[in-house]
Amino acid sequence: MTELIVFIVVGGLAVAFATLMLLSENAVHSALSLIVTMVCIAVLFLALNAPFLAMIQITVYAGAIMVLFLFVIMLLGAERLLPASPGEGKVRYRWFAPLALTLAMSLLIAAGVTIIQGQVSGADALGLNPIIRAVNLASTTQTLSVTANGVNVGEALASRKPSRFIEIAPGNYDISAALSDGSSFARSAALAAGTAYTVVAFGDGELAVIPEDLSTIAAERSARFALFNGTDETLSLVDRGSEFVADDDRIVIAEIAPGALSASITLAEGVGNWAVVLASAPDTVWFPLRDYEIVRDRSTTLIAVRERDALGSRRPLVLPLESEARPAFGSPRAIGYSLFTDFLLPFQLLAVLLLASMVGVIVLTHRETGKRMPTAANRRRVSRPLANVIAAQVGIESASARADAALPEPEPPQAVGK
Amino acid sequence: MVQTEAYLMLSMVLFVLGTMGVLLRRSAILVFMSVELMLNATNLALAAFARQWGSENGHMFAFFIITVAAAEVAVGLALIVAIFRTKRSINIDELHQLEG
Amino acid sequence: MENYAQLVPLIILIPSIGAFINLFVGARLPERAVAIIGSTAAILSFVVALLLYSYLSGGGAPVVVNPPFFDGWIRVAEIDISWQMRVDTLSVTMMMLVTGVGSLIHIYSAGYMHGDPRFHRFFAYLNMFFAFMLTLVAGNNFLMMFVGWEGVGLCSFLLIGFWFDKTRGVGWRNSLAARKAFIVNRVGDFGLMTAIFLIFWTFGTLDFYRPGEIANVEYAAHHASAAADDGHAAASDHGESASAHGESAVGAEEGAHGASTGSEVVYTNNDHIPTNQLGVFGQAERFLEEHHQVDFGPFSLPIETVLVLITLFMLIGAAGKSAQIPLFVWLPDAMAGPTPVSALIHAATMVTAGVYMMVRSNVFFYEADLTSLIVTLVGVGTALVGGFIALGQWDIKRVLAYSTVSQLGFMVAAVGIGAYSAAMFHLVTHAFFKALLFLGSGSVIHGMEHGHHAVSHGHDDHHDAHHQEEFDPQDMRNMGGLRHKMPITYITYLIGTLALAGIFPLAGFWSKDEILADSWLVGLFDNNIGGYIALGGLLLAAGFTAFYMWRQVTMVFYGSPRHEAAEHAHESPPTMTIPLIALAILSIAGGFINVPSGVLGLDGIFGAHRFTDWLAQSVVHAHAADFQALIALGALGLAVGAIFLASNLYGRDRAVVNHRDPLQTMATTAPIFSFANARLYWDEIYNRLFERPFNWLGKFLADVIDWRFWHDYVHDQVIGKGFNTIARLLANPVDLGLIDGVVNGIGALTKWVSGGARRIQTGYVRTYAITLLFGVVVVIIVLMLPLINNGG
Amino acid sequence: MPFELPSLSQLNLGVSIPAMSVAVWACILLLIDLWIPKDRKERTAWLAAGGLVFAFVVNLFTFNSGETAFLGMFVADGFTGVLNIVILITAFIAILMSIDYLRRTGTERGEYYVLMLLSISGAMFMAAANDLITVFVALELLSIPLYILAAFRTPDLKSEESGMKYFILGAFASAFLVYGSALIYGATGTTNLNEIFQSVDRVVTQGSTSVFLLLLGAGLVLVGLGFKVAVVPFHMWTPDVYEGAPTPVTAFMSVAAKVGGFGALLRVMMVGLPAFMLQDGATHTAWQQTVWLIAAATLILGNLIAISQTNIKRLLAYSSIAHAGYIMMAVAAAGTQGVGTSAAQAAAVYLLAYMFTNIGAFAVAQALERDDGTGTKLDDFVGLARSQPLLAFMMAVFMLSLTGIPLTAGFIGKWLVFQATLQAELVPLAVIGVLTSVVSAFYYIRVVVNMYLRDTAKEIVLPGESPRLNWAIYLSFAGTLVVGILPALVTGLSSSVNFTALMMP
Repeated sequence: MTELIVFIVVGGLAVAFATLMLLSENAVHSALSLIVTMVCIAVLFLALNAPFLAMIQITVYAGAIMVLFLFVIMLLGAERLLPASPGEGKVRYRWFAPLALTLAMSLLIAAGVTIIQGQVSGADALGLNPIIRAVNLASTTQTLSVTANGVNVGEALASRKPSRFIEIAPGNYDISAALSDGSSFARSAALAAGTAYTVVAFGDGELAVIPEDLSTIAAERSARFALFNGTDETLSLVDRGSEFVADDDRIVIAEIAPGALSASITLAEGVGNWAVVLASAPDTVWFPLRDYEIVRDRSTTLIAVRERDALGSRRPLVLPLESEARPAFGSPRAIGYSLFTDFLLPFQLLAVLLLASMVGVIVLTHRETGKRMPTAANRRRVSRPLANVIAAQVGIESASARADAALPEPEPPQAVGK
Repeated sequence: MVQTEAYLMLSMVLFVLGTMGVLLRRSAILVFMSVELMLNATNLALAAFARQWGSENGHMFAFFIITVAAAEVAVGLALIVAIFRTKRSINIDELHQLEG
Repeated sequence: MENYAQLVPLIILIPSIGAFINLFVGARLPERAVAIIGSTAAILSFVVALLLYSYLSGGGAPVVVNPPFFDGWIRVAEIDISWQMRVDTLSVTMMMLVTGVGSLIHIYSAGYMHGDPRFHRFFAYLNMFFAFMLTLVAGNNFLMMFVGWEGVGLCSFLLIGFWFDKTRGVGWRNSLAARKAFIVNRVGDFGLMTAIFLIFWTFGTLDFYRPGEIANVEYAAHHASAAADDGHAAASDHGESASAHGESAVGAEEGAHGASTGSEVVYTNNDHIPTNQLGVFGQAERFLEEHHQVDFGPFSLPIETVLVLITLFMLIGAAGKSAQIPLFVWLPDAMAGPTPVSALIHAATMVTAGVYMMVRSNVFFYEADLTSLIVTLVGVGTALVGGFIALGQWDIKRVLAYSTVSQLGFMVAAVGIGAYSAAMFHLVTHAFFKALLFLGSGSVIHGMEHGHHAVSHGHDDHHDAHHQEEFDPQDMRNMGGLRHKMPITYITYLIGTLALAGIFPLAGFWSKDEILADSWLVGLFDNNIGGYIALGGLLLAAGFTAFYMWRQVTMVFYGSPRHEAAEHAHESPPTMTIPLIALAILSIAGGFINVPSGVLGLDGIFGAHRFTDWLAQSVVHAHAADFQALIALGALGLAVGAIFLASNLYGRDRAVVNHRDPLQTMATTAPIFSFANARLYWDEIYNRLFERPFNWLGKFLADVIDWRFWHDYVHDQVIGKGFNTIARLLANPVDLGLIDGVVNGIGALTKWVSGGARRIQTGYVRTYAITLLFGVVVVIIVLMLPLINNGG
Repeated sequence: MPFELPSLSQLNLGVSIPAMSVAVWACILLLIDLWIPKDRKERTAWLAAGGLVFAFVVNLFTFNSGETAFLGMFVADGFTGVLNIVILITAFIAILMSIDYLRRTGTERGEYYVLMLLSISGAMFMAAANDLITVFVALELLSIPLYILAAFRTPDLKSEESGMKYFILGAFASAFLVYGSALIYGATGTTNLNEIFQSVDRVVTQGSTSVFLLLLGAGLVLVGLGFKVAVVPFHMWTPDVYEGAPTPVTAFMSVAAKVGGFGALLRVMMVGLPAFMLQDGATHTAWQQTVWLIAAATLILGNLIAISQTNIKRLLAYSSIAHAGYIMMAVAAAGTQGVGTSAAQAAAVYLLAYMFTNIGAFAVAQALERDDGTGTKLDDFVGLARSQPLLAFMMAVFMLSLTGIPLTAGFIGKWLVFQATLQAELVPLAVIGVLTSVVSAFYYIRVVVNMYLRDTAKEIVLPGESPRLNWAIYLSFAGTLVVGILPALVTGLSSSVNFTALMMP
């Protein structure tokens, strides 16, 4: 309801000031009206969950660009289009304005009908493709290669180093992994749209496909955690307090069965003194996580496995797999991420384009001295003839014959190419 | 939530107002401002679509349009200044040496 | 039977080199060197043509030659068009004709163009013409033919306007004539191009015949059995060369039908080749057997209908190039070019390209009955109209030009009735005597100009200026009595005239007679109405021919000189007279190459139907007509009668009276004559018919008007405008006097529209912006229309 | 997706070097130019040309790799490769033309070449862009330097007017382009052409109402790109801008803008919207009819108005409109299922042929143009054959090539385009094409008539020694003839034209 009121009021203002811009005789008034329209649009951006756009709309558009306009208007003294010499500069077509209005109206009607017919608001949000990565917890000495339906997910992965996420189409996959010594793992998994997956190879030929929640973290200054249990015992995550003693144990994630993934929890940023313990022996530290830094807007999956070391013996390991949670929709951070990934090319082109326009401004306005000066014929439509200005300064009657005589007689416009 | 169509209609109205400005105003500066209005209207449509689809490409597009508009305005105003120096007028109807 | 066939690329290369040398360094060479380079190039190509002839006449098989460097000319996706040349009897006939007559004309030009400031360029253009004309006839596909077709059009354009710098507006008229020719030819080209597209669509190729394919299966089978009969004799006679031929030409050759060597498999038909590997003609025959349907996407047509369409569009092309109704208007104007050009391009070679194309496509035409009838009508109509107009012309070259139009009508009519070899035969003989006549007229004009020159020098400054203004060296009314001044020209011209008139036993008699006999037989045995129409119309046209030619001879050579220039005329130099003599000999003897059987025992000396048999190798439907004594005698009698009539009318200087024709002074014939003299008002009709259609009713027969009216109506429908719009729009350019003939009429109309459209370009940005917005609205509406229709 | 800076191997920059190097070299050249003295600006020109040669050579190596760069934003397929060749040759010849011209007219500045390089990098990116946003930004990168170059002869009012008109209309048209792109985005939810293709498929098979937005969007994109390539009714700027702009700029933009525009148009239509039918299973796309109409209107109007022109630059402007119509025929043909690739090949060959011929014709016009901009009337060609036989001969060949006479480049292009149109079952359009090319003979042949067949005692004196301009003419002349006589070279090249992401069923 609030949005509707905002929409009606602000939208109405935008249209009203746009019309004012269209009708105003004075260019400065037009520019100011346009600024109001732009600010209105910025407000609408906010209503549309586009804070970043609202921000640059105000700064770049309403600010920088419009200042440039105003500056040029004032520089040229072009607030009003002065009536040029009789006959010049007026389109003599009486049909012009009516035709323009008719065409504009037909455009509005045709496009309006189309938009209403189009009914885009019935459409669903697009499902993003699933993304997938792999990590090798099976062996500290061997490297791991993982494929999903033949698509290479990670190749020659060293121990504990997760691969990059890759994008993949949703669907059922046969995921297989192979260690460099030849032993192989396999399982099948259904990958759903919009989810991130981590393939973990651990134990003796075990392969887990763990879904990770990377959606935007609603709470501020918080991080998200989940625990995956890759051992054959039930595990819990406990907070052992600043002293790291068992006394003030506080269970954070309780009793995760072997092979299960806990529900995710949200924690405020700060430092955690945690330990993973066996549910059967909560006072014994199975794996310590001391001074663990909780970074906001991160989504972390703790993976608990028994890792085989170089000697072949198994020892406990909890590997935190940290990923950036998806930034809030339309936030500057989200835009920034896009700019440096998918839209790198247009971004670079934009830089080159701005350079081109700078060169252009220099070329067009910089005149080398000694070049041709404006001819007498071209000087005749100075908005306020210099002679008048001087005359006013020195106190001579500005419309006097002498002041006019100082200016050359305007020549009739040359008809060229008739 | 206000429907996307409503935003689109608003953007279309602004776009057409901009079009009319290009057609009806004789001052080159106002013609440029009208073009800016058209681009703004486009941005509004893009933001509405972006919310509809939950995809940020629309925001990206709008960002690029705003920046490109800045570049365009710089060149356009430079052209106006150059012509004003030669011709002492920014009335685009006075530019018709080339015809036929 | 050496394997000379591989030499065929040279026949294009040599004149190209000649053209390049003359074009780029000719300006710095003396005239004599330029003439020698140009003529040598021409003669060398003639030699190549002779070698090709010797190859074929020695029993060589038709060959498809891939010239080096040009392999796979256009090759995109499914399109594969090679730059291939075809050596077969039809193409070699044309090559010999073009290079032979062309060489003589080159030699002649050396004398005729003597002293012209652009002498070198003239020879460069002539050689360029050679190269394109030979491309046209030597190509093995329609696209190469089209390349040559366009190229000769271009050369023709350049040569018609060659004297653009003549004073007193003549030069400008020459350029206009050139432009008219170019643009009318483009209209024809449109037809040809459409035909080519259709062919490509239907058959997926443009090749005439593929390597290994036999053009005329019956002929091949016949010769194979004949060769088997005296096989060993032939093999021992030509033992060495035959084996050489067998080794070097395998693969590039069509199935050999002569003595075979070694293990080579001899095919006597094409049954072993899959349909899509055949050339267009082979495929067409297969398709006809299968009653194939050609798929055009939304609809499909039976192959017979498609062939009719293809041939109709070909006819448009041929009508443009070979000056048939209604596109013949450019040819008489084209006589503005130098006379050797008129002889070579506009009489002997280029204008026959249309006939060549139709004969080459005889398989198509043979199967398209409807088109054949239309072709016959067009040909007969053109023969009659051309002949009729020629009756009333004063300009010596204009008479010949309309005569050419008329004779081309004969050839086209022959194609229409299916007498393909007769058409080629007439094409060959006509080239001889029409080139002769044009060159003769050039010699006369040359003589008159020199005579005039002598006169003005003799009388110096008395009435010099007066002469400069009035004198026209091409006007027959200024001539007379030249037979004593220019004896060689006179005798050769007389021979040419008699040959053209069809007097026994000169060349024209035989070729014309074969067409007439064929049309009679077609009418009689095939119950084809076209045959009777052709017979009647062509007989009348033959009468016209004899009449106007004798009128011309009488006015030019007999009687007494009617102008000082004619008194002082003298014979032309030997470079000009020698080609005349050579062509005169050809005009006498040319007919004997195809003597029918059983005529005065001549076939015993020359062999019966030699030319037809020779062509049969490449022209599937070539056939020889038996001699029809009745028709031959009738035609001969008609010709002799017309000559007598003409000599009675024009003899003893009766043409002189006040520069008026005796026919003009007689009340009964005056309207007819003025009708002919005004060239049937053909050019004017395009303009004025719409202005005051009823003024014409009183003057001319109603059916003629009616016919023309419909003709023009249809014509303008083709252009895509409604009758009324055209009438209104044409009125304006006509008043401005901008146009001459329908071509320029369309030009002015287009200009008028164009000028109107130009006014939209006001120079005001905002009007441009509004146009853009208009476009936006139109685009949106057009895009939305189907949806609106769907949604109801 | 979590944020990770893409690795270099993911970006796969190698295949984008031809276009990228031109843009980067332009930026470097801008700095180098500061140290080049004012009267030695020819060095800047040669440096710029050197950059082009480098890009050309690299392009030959990366040609038709079929790979993508910038995470799918940039496609280096055969289509990109062939268009890059056309664009780079254009720019090279245009630079040759410019050196003498700028010196003659006293507008010699290093920025000129920088702007030209920037503009062609825009054209190259446009042909390779695989995303509507990139198309838009690259289009602006192509256009903005062109606006400036058109006004480069400042303070000459004609040149400034030409730049101003181009700018106003160009900005107006690109507003329509972005609105159209926005609507396509709105209908499909993405700006990536491949994803648009998939989404369109969904829209069409489900019979969704989004088809309305998609149609409107496609129409407006057509308007914006149609303006760039100057098709009727978005052509009005062309003659004025061509006449007013400095001649080498005119020559350059008459080709570069068209190549970029048609490159983007073909890619958007062929990669994004090839399966955009109104009914599932139809064989003709929804946009075909509109393109058809635009092509027909362009052919008719362009050729008709050209007849009444008296200025060679305006005549060539209208002729370039007409030629845009022929290429538009190929675009229309691409709207029929299964014809897409051969239509794109025809368009590429046509662009190549048109490039040599048109730029050559402009170069000859420039050779005759005097320093004050006069000397471009058709009457100024009278008697050229006598005074300048070689120049006149080459001009005649250019004119014949523009008419489409065999053995010249123009014929090959026309032939392929007509062929594709027929293949696409657009017979009326092909007929209009053939008829209008007959009409075009009127005005092209008038130039030849003026040069060869009209007499004048006047001796034509060229306004200055211009060896580099001559080289430009020779180069285009050679190109015209080579393409015309040995089309196998070009058709072989064009047979590698394909769209990597082409998903036509």
